[in-house]
Order: sequence, then C-alpha cells, then structure tokens
Amino acid sequence: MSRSALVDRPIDPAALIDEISSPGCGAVSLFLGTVRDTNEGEPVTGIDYTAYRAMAEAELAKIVDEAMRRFGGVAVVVEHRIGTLALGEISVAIVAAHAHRAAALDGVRYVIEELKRRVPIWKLEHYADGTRAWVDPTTAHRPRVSAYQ
Amino acid sequence: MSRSALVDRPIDPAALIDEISSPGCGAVSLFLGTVRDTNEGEPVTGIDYTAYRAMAEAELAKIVDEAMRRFGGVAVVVEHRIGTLALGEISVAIVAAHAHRAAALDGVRYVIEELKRRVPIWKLEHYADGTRAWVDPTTAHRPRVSAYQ
Amino acid sequence: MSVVIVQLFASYAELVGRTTITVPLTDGDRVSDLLRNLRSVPLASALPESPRVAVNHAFAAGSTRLHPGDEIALIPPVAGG
Amino acid sequence: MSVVIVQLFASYAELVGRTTITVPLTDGDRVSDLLRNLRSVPLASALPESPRVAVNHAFAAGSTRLHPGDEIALIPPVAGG
Repeated sequence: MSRSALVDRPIDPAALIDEISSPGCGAVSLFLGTVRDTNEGEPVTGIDYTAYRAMAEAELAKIVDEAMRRFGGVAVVVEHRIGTLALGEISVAIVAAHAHRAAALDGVRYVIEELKRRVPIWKLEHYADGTRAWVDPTTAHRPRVSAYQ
Repeated sequence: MSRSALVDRPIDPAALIDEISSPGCGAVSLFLGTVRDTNEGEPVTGIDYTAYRAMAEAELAKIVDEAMRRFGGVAVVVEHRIGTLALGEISVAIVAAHAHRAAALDGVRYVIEELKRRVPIWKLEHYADGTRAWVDPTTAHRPRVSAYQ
Repeated sequence: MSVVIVQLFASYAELVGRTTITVPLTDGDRVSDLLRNLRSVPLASALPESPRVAVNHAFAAGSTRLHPGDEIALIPPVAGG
Repeated sequence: MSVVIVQLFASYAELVGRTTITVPLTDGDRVSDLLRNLRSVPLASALPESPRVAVNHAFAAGSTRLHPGDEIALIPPVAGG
C-alpha cells in the first residue's frame, strides 16, 4: 500500500492523494516542497536535483517503513523529483493516510525530517546573477562555486 | 491571502493548494478529513454536518488569524463542508504555505486541533443498521438516539 | 423581568424538540444567571446542567454580562473536522 | 594491496572533477582505513577530511569491514526535499 520513488516528471499531488486514500482512512496529510524564488536573500531562478539513485531509493523505502511502524501502520506515499525544476515546481510530495489524524500528521512530518537528514539527494541552485551553488544545509552560508556542468 | 469558509459543495484540495501557493513559499502542508467507513467499530454509511454558521465562520477566521501570528505569518486556507456527505468525501481541508516547512506543518496542525476544539460544527452519523447518532467526542461511547430529521 | 430567545443546535435541538427556547432574564443578568434560569424552564429539562454558551458568536464565560439584542446560543460538544 | 573505486556525487564530484576516485585498500580493511588511505590520493585533496561513507546503499560507520564487490560512495551533505 505504501510506496516511495524518485521520479523524472512533474509530481501530481491529487493523484497521490487518490492513491493513498481508502475507506478506512478518515485523515490524509500531505507535504509539498516547491522551488521558491529566494534562498538566504538570494534570487533563485531554478534548481537541479541530483541523487545517488539506488541509495536514495533504498533510504526512502526504509524511512517509509519506519514511519509505518512508528505511527500505527500509517499508509505513506512519497515521490521526490530529480532533474531541473523551475520556480514553483514541486520537488517532493509526501502523503500519509490513517484512520486518525495524529498518525497521518506525525507520519508526514517524520518522513520529511528524515528525508532531509538521510536521503542522498542534492540541489544545485541557479541564481539570478548567473552563478550556481550546491546547497549545504550544514553551513549557514554557502560558498559560491563555479557551476558544475 | 488567508481565507476560511463553510461550503455546501465538494472540496477541491488541488484548487486550495493552487490558491495558497506563492513563489516565496517553499513548503505547503495540507490536511484532509474524510468520511470513513467505521467509527468505534460501527459501520458508517454517511454523515450529516451541521453548523452554527455565523459563529463557526467567526471562530474559523480567529483560528486562522492565530495560526498566522504564531507561525511566522504562515498563509492558511480552510474549507469545512456542511451538508450530507457520503463515504470517502472530504469534510475539511486545511492548507498552509510558508517559506519554511516547520511553519507550514505547525500551522496545519494548529488549525485542525483548534477547529476540533472550538468550531461549532456537529455531525450526525448514519449507521449501516439504519440508526443515527450525534457524535460527541467528549464521551467514549455515544448513546444511540433516534434520528433528528 | 423580560425574556431572551436562546438558539439550540444539533443534539440540544433534538433533546428539546425545538431550535430555540425562551428563558426569563433580568436587566444586568450574566451568563451564569441565564443558565440558572434555564433550569426552571420545563422544555429544558433534557439539556445538560451547564452547557457551553455563546454570546454574539463567541464562547462566553459565566461572568459575561448580557445585553438586549445579544445573540445567545447553547453549544453542544463540537465535532467538526 | 588492491584498490577500490569510490563513487562521488554533487559537490564532491565537482571538487575532484570526476565521478569516481580510486583508493588503495587491503583485504580486511574497514571504512576508517579507506578514509585514511583516501588522504594519500592526490585527486582527493579538495575533499573534506572525513566525509560520510555509504557501503552498498547504506550509511556505514568507520568500523564497517569492506568486502570485494562492495559499492562504496562518499556522500556530501544531503539537501533533498
């Protein structure tokens, strides 16, 4: 019932909600990450997402399994997009469904927090001034490096 | 930018996500409540939602305002449906958008918890055996009463 | 002494068999007085002793003073979501 | 002594200018040995001293023993979501 995947096409949140909903689930929770127009005050024009694909898929599947075991068998579907995304496009969608709201809300939160900690996906931000930089959440400010083509 | 409403027609989560998303928001969080097929082990066939409409609208607007002030100006849209709903239909949708995920996740959680505590909406559950009962979350088991037509 | 019309909803409306109930009230009364007077109304006998009260679309404490024209309602346990 | 091919991604691949790097390794070595040997590889000089290591698609502690055929990668700070 649960599922996780890296995808190379736009993410459709409504389709994921339909996929995970079932007659026994009174609560559905969803989180979307989207490409926003600034980061640390810097105008952003787009993001390249890359992944260590085999490991990212394995780690995502583990996280979903952990969420199911921690939160009463909550059903979870996760898709993370890889490739070049424009402003406003969805990079990640997590949907959880359960009979009760606490498990659905906790499940989504667990998956996004663990995903950000453990899943080998990286983003190269494109800035309005033509430069690019790898985002490193472990440092407050990123050194601006030349683009990795 | 934020908005809350009682509605008498089906709720469209994708439209609400579009409504609340903006270029500065990298995180969108959503919660859906749906009519599920059992409650406390009892097969359910549908639910009538009724409200003290003027007060429910005022209380919802207050809750949204509180969420915005508590969680960094998070943008919130809430719709709660009133009327007779079939199994699987959406009774409530809450969507929050913010630059960062914590505010979006916290905002949605705050609104659903406060809504369940303070907004004067009631549900009359219809059971498979033809009986009906007003749901009272303050008691573990509801007395089965004759239907209020 | 005058009266106020109090709105009833959901299970309370069902218990009373009506969507409003008329309760005696004196000028300067508070919500706590309204609830005490409610107990003397025969139609209200099926209602709980201390229901939550809303005045002008907001929950009101027992100490809230009532004024002519206030919109008053008894609020059964809510169950939205 | 033999060698292993270690995969590089994202900023690490950019820093080295390649997507793999070859590191000397002896039978029975652990992840901590791999990281020590890495420092003797000229190409790796731009990399941080102690990057996170993945073995067979899972994060691996320094004590993890390496075996022939293991898939080894250095994992820069992740930034998914």
